[in-house]
Amino acid sequence: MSTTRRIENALLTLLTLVGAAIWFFPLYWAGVTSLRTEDRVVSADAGLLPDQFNLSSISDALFNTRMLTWYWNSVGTSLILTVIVIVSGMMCAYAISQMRFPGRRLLYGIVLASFMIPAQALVVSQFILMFQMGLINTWAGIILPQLIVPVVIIVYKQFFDSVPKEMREAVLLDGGGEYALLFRVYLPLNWGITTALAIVTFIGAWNSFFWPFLVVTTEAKMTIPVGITQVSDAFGVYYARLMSVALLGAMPVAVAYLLFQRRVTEAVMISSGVKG
Amino acid sequence: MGVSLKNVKKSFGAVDVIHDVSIEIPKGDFAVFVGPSGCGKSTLLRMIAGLEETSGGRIEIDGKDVTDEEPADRGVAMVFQNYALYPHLTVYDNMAFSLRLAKAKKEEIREKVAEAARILQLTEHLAKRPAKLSGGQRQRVAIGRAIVRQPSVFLFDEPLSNLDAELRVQMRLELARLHRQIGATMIYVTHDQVEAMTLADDIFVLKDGWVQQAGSPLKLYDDPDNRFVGGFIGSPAMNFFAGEVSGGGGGRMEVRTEVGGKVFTAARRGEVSSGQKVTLGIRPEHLKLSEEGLRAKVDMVEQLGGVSYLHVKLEDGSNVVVERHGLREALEGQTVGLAADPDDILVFDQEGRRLR
Amino acid sequence: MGVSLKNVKKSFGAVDVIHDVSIEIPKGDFAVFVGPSGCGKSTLLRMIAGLEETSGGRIEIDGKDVTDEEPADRGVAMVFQNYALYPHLTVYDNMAFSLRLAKAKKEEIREKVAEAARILQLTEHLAKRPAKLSGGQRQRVAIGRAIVRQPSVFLFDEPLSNLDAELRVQMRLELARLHRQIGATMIYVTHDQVEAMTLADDIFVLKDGWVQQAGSPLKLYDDPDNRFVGGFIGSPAMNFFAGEVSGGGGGRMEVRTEVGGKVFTAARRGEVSSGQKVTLGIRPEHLKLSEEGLRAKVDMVEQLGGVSYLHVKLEDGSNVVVERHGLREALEGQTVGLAADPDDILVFDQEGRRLR
Amino acid sequence: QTEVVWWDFLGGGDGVRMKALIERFNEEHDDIQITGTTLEWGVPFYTKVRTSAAVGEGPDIMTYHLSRVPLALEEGVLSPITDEDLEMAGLSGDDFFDSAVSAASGPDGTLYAVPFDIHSIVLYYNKSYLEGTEFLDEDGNLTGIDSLDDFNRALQHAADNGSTDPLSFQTGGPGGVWRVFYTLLGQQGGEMIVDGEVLPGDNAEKAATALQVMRDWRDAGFIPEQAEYPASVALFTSGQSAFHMNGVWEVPTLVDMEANGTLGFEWGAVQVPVLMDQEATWADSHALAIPNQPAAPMSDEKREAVMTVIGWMSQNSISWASAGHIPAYVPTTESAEYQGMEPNATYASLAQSAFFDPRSEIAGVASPAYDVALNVMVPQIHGFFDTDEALEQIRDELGRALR
Amino acid sequence: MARPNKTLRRNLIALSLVAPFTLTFLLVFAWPTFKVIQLSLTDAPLIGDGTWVGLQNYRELLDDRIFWVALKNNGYFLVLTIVPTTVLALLIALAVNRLRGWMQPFILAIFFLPYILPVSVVTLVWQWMLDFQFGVLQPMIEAIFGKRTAVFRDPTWVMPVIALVTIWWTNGFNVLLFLAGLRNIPTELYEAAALDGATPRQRFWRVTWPLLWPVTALVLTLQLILQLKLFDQVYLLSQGGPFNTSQVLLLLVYNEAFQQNNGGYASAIAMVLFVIILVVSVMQFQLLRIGRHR
Ligand SMILES: Nc1ncnc2c1ncn2[C@@H]1O[C@H](COP(=O)(O)OP(=O)(O)OP(=O)(O)O)[C@@H](O)[C@H]1O
Ligand SMILES: Nc1ncnc2c1ncn2[C@@H]1O[C@H](COP(=O)(O)OP(=O)(O)OP(=O)(O)O)[C@@H](O)[C@H]1O
Ligand SMILES: [Mg+2]
Ligand SMILES: [Mg+2]
Repeated sequence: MSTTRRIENALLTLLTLVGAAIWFFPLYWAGVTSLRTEDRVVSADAGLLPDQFNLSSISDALFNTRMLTWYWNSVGTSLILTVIVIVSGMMCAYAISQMRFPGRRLLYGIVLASFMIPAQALVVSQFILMFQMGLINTWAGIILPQLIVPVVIIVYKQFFDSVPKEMREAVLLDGGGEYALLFRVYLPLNWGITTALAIVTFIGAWNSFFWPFLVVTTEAKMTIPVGITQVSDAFGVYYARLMSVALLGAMPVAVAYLLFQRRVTEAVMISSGVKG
Repeated sequence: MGVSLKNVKKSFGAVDVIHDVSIEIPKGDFAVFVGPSGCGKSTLLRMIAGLEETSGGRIEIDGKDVTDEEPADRGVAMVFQNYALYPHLTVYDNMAFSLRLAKAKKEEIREKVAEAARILQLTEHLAKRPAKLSGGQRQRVAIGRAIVRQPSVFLFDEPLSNLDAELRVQMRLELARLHRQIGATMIYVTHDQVEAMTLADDIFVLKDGWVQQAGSPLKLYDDPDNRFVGGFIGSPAMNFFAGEVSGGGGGRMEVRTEVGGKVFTAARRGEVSSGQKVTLGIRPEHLKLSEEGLRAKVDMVEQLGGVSYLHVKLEDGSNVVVERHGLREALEGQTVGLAADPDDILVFDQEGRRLR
Repeated sequence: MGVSLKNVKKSFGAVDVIHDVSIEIPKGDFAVFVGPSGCGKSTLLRMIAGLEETSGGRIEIDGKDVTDEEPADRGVAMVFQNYALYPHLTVYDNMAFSLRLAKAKKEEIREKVAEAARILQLTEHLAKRPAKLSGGQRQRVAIGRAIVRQPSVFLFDEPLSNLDAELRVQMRLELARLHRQIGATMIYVTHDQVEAMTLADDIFVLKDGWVQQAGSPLKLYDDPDNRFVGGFIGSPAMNFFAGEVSGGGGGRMEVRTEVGGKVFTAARRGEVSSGQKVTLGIRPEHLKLSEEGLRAKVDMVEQLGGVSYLHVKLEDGSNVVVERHGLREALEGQTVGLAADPDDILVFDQEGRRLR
Repeated sequence: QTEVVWWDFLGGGDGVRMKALIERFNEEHDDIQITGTTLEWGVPFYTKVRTSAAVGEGPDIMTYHLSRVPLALEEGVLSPITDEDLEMAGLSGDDFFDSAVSAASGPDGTLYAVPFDIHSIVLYYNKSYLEGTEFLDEDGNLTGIDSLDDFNRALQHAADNGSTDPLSFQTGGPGGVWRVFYTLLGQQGGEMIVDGEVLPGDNAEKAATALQVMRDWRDAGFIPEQAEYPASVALFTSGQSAFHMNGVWEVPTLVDMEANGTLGFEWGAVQVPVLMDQEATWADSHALAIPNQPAAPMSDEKREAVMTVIGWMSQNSISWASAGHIPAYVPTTESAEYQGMEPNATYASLAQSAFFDPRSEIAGVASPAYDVALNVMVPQIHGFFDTDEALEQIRDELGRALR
Repeated sequence: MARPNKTLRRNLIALSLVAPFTLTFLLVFAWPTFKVIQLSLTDAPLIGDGTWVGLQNYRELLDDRIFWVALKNNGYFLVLTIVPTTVLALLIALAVNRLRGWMQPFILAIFFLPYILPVSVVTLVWQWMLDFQFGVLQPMIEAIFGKRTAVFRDPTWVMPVIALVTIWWTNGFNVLLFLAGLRNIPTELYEAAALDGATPRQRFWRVTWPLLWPVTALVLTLQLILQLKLFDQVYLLSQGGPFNTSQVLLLLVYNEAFQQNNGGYASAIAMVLFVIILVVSVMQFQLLRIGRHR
């Protein structure tokens, strides 16, 4: 390699690093802020470097708000939602992919169509529906309208389609039925995609704001994303506390992401159909 | 008893894929279906397995009509081209799968799997996942999965075509040995005619959904019923020369080739009239180089060491292959003459039927 | 001049993949690198192409040192195993790609592509995208892309291994014809030794990053330098018998086999001492059945019609393959004797070196 | 034990006081427990209340601005409070300032909320900027601001002394702007709505004047640009502003900071001086109300508990006074303890000059008037609209909303 | 051959498999879709009954200045986000793709991290960074534009800044798609191009770019639909202000339904959004299908 190429390479890498630093700055700054005292935060001579390690804002955010309750709500609703979405999507995709029954094409058409229906445009009637079912301000009310995740079915179908048909025939010859096929072969065969879809669904559920924001009316039922905006102290100077709240709200998924980084990125790629 | 198909038919929509096939395969026989791609071999096999419904006719296995039975109830086991192993299960669990579904006892499962593993020399791999196995080992696991069910009929759909050449030869031998060992009826689909020749007790040559000829490998090789079978069986393929009957008598007939106008003398049993258009079939190993023979130019020589194939070109540019052994001279570009013994020349009529 | 490698070395990190390879390939030669998987064939080829940097040594093409040149400046073209066609371009544009980059004139591009397409019979497919082509056609496009650049060296990395058997045979012939037609230097990597035998002017047998032997195909077949080359070249593979020199003289030596204790007489040129451990190599076609020969039991006979392979087992269970022609008797289960002409027996010492 | 669900919008210093009150209540009562939720002040709070009450998921009791009662009546979100209810709470209508009671009642006299306090804005000042000037008397109290000119001089002086934003208030949000605007309007004797008409007659000019004053302040750099609420407070507490015009509810913040020693200056708070013609200060009341939830009617038992809470809160509103507010419960204001409370005493007189929002369904917190403050006045102050243009829009939009 | 029992059994099993999804779909998607259409033809409040007013709501929409402003703002936001985010994501993906070793996952994590944050965290952080008085970015704005700006209160700044925040938040997803696309390009193609004499620049424009085009199309259209559904960021950052310069359709739906209690009118606006997104989605579907069938 020639020296100019080497220098060019080094420059490009440097540029990338600078870009990444800029990209990371907001989170860095939130971190720095949350570790300062409130008066330090607004004082004119506070610099860009972390200069304090003050956990009071964080403990304040954690214990003087209902943060822990919101965590519980977020974890609960997201987990339940993920399990239902994955299991029902998998079953439906399996039937569409592997079985021949009347209405199969219509059903797949509906799935594809629902991919295009913006749930956000339905919030008014969904809210009324939840009211009529008495589910406002309940976990069920949070979960139910978010259960339609057609991409799960579409991706599962693609993967089931690509399982060689011999696999199915081998099981049929071995004496297995459809449920045995699905749960003993197709599911374990597609663990990778199952965890991928579960991760993506979970992140989506954890981060969803609009619907929970509408359907939850009390602090006790709020999820993290709703809670940290709805219950902010409008009166008073609490920047450090706000940033602590923000960081705490981001923490679980962010930590999970950093731990399972490769899985998460793969999951996103797979579920968007770019990588099979 | 074995397997018997009676007037079996299959159509996909408007397309007839299998036209009226009747076949008897005796118990314990190693039957091979060969034929060009798309001729319906797999379809026929899958109908026997119950994976495709029949459009007509009856299928009997060991004397029992199974035409409407579920695959699992027919007493057949199948080995697929791509193995279709359960990748998430160990070798042991792959083999035990069907027994577990049938709710067999733990003890029984263990015994049967151990026995199959012993036969197939898989004992030390039982705890591995298929992904950790070589191609040949995977193929053996697929066979093992069939063996544990103790089926009366084994079905193989091109089981070796995913293996590389060397392994294919080796597995071919193992399959032959296995058949000798367990003695079950086996039906084997392939389009590799070396496999067909070496494995079969009986070969069924299919074309476009019809059985062209059935019989032992050497019978098909030496005595094909028609031009298609003659050309299909044997590698390199039989050479064909178009010609016209120019005379004969005394169990002989003379045929003048269209290209080159040389007269070949062939053994004859049936009647042929002079002037009739026929095709001569001569295998590469039966073509001899002789001064007086049909003139042809050596285009290329493929030297494989022991055997050499001469690709020679006739006047009209058509290609003829001649097999030679121990050839060491450079013949490329030379003009040679082609000849053959009368008994080595097969004659086919214009429809491709063999004239005997 | 062609291509010459001088003490070329390559290591990936701490692993030496190519150890000191020096090779001369004359201009216009068809050179083939063969060897088992992982022996460094591709690496060597890619170093010639400039796709891998060398860790040591010099590479010259047509007398010019290209060791540090960019790939595009070496006058080489490469055909990849998976074709590496640009999927978004038509066949025409694929072939025109390099010319366009070189800012050739429209007219010139059209002519060159048309010529290449004619040679490769691709003319009617020029407007198609690669996805619409069959495997063989894609391979031809890949070759066409190389041809238009009129390189002085063509490099092929297992170009046929993605094709099915039939197509492979056909493409093999086409490649040989192409070489004759354009006469450029070609370097061809394969691990299929039939390809190597039939295509090569010179074969280079590699193992573990070393060149084992170089020479014409028949030279390697008839006169291997060592046991590895003897066993690697030829199919079915050479049979080996371990033994001990028991006597000799007058250009002969006698070797007593370990198994069966039978004495074989081999032609000898060099000196050997009595009692020395050696290995005899005899090709399947040179083994003859004779009453007095080494006793062995016919385990299985593979009947291919013209040729038959007898798999026979020696006392210790080891397998020996014998080739027979026109065999029609059933020999399975019989005990036979194996013998061979002295001139057909190769002798290797304990390190596998050929004793001549 | 009865659980009473309580919603409020009280953050900051007074939020702390309210939480303490609730805690004390819970300690003193074994049979009733309050579960409190604090939601975001303004539109989010009232939106949440409306929708959740409609679906029967609202609180049992909530804080409510009296200025918004007319709008609430139109929406039907408040449950009437009967005399029996008051009795349960141990209260009667006479215990409260009349003005507050009438603000909490419908046109027919039905009570819809129990007034809890009266609060207004005051002028906070930072003594360090005024030391040695005519604006501070010997005791260190603010003096000598009797006109807009005086005030502007004081602002200029502070600016010269390094105050970056001499007068801070929430210039980027509806609340702060509305309060200052309405105060300035009131000091000219102007009225927002007369006989169902928006700013009729010379009221329009007065409104224009009020708007122009704020615009001039902005142009002179006296008031911060687009300050959010917390920022407006922080500007003052961090010593960058000499003056701060905000509700009394920030008194505790300053008191606490001073006590902790984190406030770097001495401060004071006075009634907003007369800058125009007469005394007037925007004022509003917090009240306690019960949402009307047809989908989930309240049991008698629960209602009794709720009224108990209301009664207790009123009777203990002296603690609330420490949050800076003037309790609406007369007995509290008459107590000696309250009389001696600082700095409440310094602006106690404003009870007389309190200028409440017009009684109209387009006025009050999170009403169209507030929308206009945000969408018209804020841009006008910052120069995006001319004052005339802004006035036109105000009359236009509010007029439409009124119809 | 007819085997009624077998067929029936199979259909029942299939039914049991598709039932959970189908029933949920009918309940929370199909029925609300029907309801929202119906509602849009009434003057109902959010909760409670209304009377049938036919197309009255839609007629009012045509006269509603704010509706048109919102529609225009939705369009403006698309312009501000879609192409910039696509270009930026591609650049970042290219930069990340050429890193080796531990650097690659590390740098990728930094660019991807914002995507997994809840929107409210994102808005809190940016609100703080852009706070007029104390925001860490204000000195920079001052240095460049001469004065500090309350970006969420400024009609010219508000949409671009929301777009910026949105890009920061969602760009990681696009980076990932491009990265996957880049990794799907076989290295042999680059080697072939190198042998063909392509310079790095030519390699990008003649190999990478055309082969990445399907991914680019996917990113563009996914973004198009996603950004049409804009609500969260606007609601949390500017509430549609100042004076409606960041008002968008979904926010209008929310305001009308939940703040103004006009269920019917809100439904009419929702229907407009519904139709727009549907049309775009169908276009996308066709586009991607064509792309795939090439
Ligand atoms: N499910 C199906 N629907 C429609 N046509 C089919 C179906 N399965 C097979 N066919 C057609 O039936 C014919 C026979 O197919 P079959 O798979 O039996 O051929 P084959 O002899 O096994 O070929 P190959 O050697 O390529 O495996 C082919 O023309 C094929 O296209
Ligand atoms: N980029 C690389 N980094 C590290 N090791 C490599 C790399 N490329 C090849 N190798 C190693 O170098 C050795 C030779 O590889 P090479 O690809 O040349 O083998 P080959 O003879 O072409 O084999 P095959 O027949 O399987 O293609 C192998 O052991 C391989 O693992
Ligand atoms: Mg087949
Ligand atoms: Mg290789």
